[in-house]
Amino acid sequence: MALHTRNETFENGSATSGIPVVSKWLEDKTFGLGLINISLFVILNVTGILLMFYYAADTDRAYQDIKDLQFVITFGAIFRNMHRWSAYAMIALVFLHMSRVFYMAEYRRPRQLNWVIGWVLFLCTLIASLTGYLLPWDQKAYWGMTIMSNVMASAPIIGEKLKYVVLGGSEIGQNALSRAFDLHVKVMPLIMSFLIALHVIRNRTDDLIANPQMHGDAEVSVWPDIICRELSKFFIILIIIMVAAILFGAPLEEEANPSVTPIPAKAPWFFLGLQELLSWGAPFWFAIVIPNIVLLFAFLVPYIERGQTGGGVWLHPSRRLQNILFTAFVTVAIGLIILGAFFRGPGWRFYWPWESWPLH
Amino acid sequence: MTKETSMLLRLGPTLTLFAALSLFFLTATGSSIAVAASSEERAQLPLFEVPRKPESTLTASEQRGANLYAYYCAVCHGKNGEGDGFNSSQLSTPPAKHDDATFMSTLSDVDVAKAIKGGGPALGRSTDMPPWGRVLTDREVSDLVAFVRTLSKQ
Amino acid sequence: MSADKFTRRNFLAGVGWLATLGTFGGLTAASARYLFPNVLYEPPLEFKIALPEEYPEGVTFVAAKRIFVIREQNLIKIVSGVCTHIGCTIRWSDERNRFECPCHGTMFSANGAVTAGPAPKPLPWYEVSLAPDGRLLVNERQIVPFQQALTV
Amino acid sequence: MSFFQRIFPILALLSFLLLIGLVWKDYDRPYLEYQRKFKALLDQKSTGSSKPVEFGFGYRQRWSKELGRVDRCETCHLGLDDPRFKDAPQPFTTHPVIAEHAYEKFGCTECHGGQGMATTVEDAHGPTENWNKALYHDNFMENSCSLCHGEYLQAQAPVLFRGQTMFFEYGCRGCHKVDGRARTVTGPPLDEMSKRVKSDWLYRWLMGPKDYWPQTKMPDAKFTSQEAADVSAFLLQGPGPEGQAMSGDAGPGKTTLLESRCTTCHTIEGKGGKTGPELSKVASKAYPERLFKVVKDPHALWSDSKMPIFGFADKDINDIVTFMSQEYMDLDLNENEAARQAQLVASGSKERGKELAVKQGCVGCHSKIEGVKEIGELGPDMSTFGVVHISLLDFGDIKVPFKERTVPNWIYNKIKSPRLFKEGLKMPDYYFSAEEATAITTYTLSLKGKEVPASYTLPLGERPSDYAPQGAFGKIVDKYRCLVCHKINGKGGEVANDLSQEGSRVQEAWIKKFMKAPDTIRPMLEERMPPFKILDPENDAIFAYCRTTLVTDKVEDLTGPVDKMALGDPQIIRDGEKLYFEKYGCNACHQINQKGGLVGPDLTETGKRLRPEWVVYYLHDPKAFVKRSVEPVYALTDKEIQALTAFVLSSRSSVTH
Repeated sequence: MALHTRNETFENGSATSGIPVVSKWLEDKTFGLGLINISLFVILNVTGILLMFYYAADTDRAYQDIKDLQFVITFGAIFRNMHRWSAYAMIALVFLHMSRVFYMAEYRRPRQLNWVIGWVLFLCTLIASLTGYLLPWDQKAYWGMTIMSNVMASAPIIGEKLKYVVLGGSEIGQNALSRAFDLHVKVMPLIMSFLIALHVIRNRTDDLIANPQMHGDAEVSVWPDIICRELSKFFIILIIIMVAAILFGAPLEEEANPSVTPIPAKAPWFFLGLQELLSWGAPFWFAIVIPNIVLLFAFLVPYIERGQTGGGVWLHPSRRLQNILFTAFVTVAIGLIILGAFFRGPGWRFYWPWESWPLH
Repeated sequence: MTKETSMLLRLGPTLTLFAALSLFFLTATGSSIAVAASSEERAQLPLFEVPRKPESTLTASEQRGANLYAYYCAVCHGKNGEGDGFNSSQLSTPPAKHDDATFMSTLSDVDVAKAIKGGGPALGRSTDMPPWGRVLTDREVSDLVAFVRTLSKQ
Repeated sequence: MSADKFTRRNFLAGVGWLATLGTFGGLTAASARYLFPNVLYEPPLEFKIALPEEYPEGVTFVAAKRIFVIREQNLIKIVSGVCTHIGCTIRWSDERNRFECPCHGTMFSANGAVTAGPAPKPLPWYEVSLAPDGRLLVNERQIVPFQQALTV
Repeated sequence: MSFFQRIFPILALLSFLLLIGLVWKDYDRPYLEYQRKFKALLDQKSTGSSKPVEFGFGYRQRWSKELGRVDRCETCHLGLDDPRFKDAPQPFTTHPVIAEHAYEKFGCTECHGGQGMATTVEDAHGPTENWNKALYHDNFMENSCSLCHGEYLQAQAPVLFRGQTMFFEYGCRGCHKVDGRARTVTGPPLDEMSKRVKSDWLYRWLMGPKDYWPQTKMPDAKFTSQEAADVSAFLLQGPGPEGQAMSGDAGPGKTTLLESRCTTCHTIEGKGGKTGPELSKVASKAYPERLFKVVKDPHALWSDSKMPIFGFADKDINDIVTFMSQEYMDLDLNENEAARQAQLVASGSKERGKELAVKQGCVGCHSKIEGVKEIGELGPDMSTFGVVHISLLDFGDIKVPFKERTVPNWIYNKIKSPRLFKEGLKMPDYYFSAEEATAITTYTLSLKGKEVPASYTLPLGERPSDYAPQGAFGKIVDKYRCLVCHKINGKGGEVANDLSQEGSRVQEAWIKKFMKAPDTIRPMLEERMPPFKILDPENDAIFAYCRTTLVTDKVEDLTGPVDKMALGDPQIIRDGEKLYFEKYGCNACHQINQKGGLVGPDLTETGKRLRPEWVVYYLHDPKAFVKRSVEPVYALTDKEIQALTAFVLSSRSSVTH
């Protein structure tokens, strides 16, 4: 059995002759991010199912259950750590995967639909992470979710209704926890499994290789080459996640307590950029209009861009404008998160990370 | 130059940036945890006091005994068991000196408890020592015995 | 390619596959161990009741724990107060000198054996000992023959 | 052979090794080491016992569904209920009061704090980042007692009780709200200050109240000298003293003053009580006109004053005040310095003084400050301060190691040194000692604002009584402030004896004579009861109230049987004498005619003082009335009681009247 695929060993560089690239090291590298993300999804599902055995989405019990996992259940803390770090890694790596696709201009026809599916998958990852964030029912969860629900409520016309339906009430309580749990363990995994399958199938049908010069390279057999390669990638990510799980405990603060507000209350880190943006001006513009324009633009990139050159090549010089624009977007997105995470204190005022915050 | 070194060289700036960033965040998080100020800083600031356990060589039982002793016994036997309580001068038989190690060694714990519970007559001594057996519980008596023993130990 | 290179390659591959098997096997085993809880949110099976002196001669029912404390002079025995049929709480009858189940009429003799009714098994007798603080320590995990008693 | 085929075995092997590391990390939990140590200790302690030692490794937990509490402390604290581990090192030490506490029901952390769910030393005991409630320091441990037992635990939790008492005595409640406790204004009203005190004294007082009167409860607001002058100027606006100058006779004044036993409450020249202010320097403080008013009717000036109305004639008061004005001057006071201080006050700014008085919260303790609104609680609400979150407490610029950054430590330091954490804080300094600060901290921590289910409560100790006598007797008690020293039905002071059963105890003639000319009954005590000018109708009312209300049926029921006892029979008296001196050695503690011990009351002339029924009742059970009486309990037979009563009642004074 043979499968038409790219040859990874590219040692003599002959295949790249004639293509100007920025870095020889980067040329044609995909870093296997797609498969790594699938690996993470698998790890998340397995550990998630295990965690469910001890978790009850009940405001009286949830926190206690997490403490049990942390302190008395054999491998409980390890599985929870793995789940948490895999989730965080997945957000980052899906984003990297998407960046890689953009920098290699692989979203173009006929792969434009897969680009959109990929973006939806990224949003799904965020939603799954956000709903999972609430489940431990600690202060971090409660107040992170409070911020997020207030961001939602700032949308015009539908904002309050949206918050009401997402929380299943006017404040975060049992309904919000039940909803987050259902979304996290049933709805999101189902949708994501479906979309990932679609994403992979489209990947095969939409002509795997964007660089026309790559076609016709050596054939690689599934056994043992591809199996080894994919398993290796899986092991790499498993090793990273296990090391993280051994070395770093997943955060768990005090039990959710509506009467003690952490100052300042911060959104989950992956939404901190949005919270930071929100602090700049009217919520309507900064939390709704700007992010949605960016999102819309991202979805429509394959339909807007008219260029034909540079497909399948990193940072092709003919795409300088696109790359600069995209890099600016990435920098701003990450910069906002860093700003929100490390430079914001009480009243969302600016503080250097080494400054101590006044209390009141 | 081999391929690997050239690759490393090209990666150099990225690595440096990464290292600088990690250093930055490490120091940043480190500074948020307050540690003991240096001695010069401390001299200028008013002192934050950490509550200390009152220093007592007595065990809990002996301490309870000490309180009882001060209340019931010290009027005759004296605060430190020297037999010089304010009432001792009025007594025909001088009260026992609990700080006298030689004397106390002639009495077993059972004897001391007997004397407390039954008074002087229980050991064939003066009625000046009244019986406390109906006033004190058994635990209080054993606390007292424990404390009385400490008086002749110094 | 020489023969011994082949062997080394095979050997490496073998190690790889063995380690893969080990990893997945180990993770499965860890997951299986994980499913056994280390603490229970249930009333403990080993618990203390009152001091022996507080139980009079004869049969005393400890409602909170659904057990009977039986005292014969200085001997103390503990028997379950749960009918082995469908788990009703049984009663002791002094006049008839037997345990009676109100649900389906099972009768247990004073030594716990079924004398009438649908119950399939005799009443279990539990191990009892003295805790360091002097109270009775009942261990429901340990079933003992009815002759065995604690001497106090 | 491709790159991945080459590294795949390495990666797989690495994963496998990591898995082993992961299993090892999970297995290697710190509690196991403690359990191993405990097992070794248990084996050692059980050598010689026939029973095999059973010890199961694993977690131990106490779960209270009702309280929502899970405590795993016993996973390591294994010797908790085993008396054999009394002297074992922690974590195995026997709990000192485990027998009294059904901890199976409520676990450990309800009282001790800490994180019950945790199974590592750091997480369980704290302080940690993510658990507010660190284990309570031993010093503050008693705060939890009130959760189930109430806060009036004088005997059981003395530190908590002391803190509770101090909290209200020192007027903390004036500024800090505590749910369920009425606000009390503890200081004197500050009206007509200009008619009362001299300006240089007020200045010195504000600069350091404790310098003038070390026992005062007034805290130090730490005014600068300008601020003290401003506040004095503000308080002293208004006309000076009115009325004519004193023209009494110092000689008789001195006699009256000494006879009136003022030192029972006031310190004079280093001797005396601490209930009222020190008197030897009073003339440098107050104007004579004011002193006259105070002695005549202190209640008219301050309704909460503890000073009784003695009922002196105006002439006597004139004499006393004249004497005080001449003798009770502050001899250390430098006149030039006093003049300078008075000048400073005269030039002080009233406006700034008012601002300071408002900011400083003088109204927390003082009423009737001219022009300042009495707005009640100025400080934070204390109702749930015992469970306050650490993030709400400002440590200011004080560098405190993380391990010491706990709520109790903050409260302790705040009380001990109120302006420690920041410049410009308002709370004044009470100069509390470490013990006092510990007591108040303990009380503050006990204010958790939560209640445990009723089945967990077991109120101990006595609630303060709300006894308040009415009618004629009520007026007398109020006039003479009897309850400052005496206790009746649980209300009142500890200085003198409890009067709740006085009517059953003493005879009519004696009580009436005593009220006119009180003398002491206990040989060791100085005469303390002041000789009030009791009027005859008052005396009748006192006795009537005693005989009708301050009685106990237990004594009254004995009247019949005691009447039948032949208490005058010389043979019985002789039997009693023998019992008194020989069998029971009562003379070891009691005196008759100057012979005998000094511990108990003098029994000379008991027959004229006590009612026979009372003596019988008391000999039956000395603890029935005074629980902590130092009287030993003998198992006296009825016959012995009869004889002893007869003898004691027969004792006559050898001094001929």
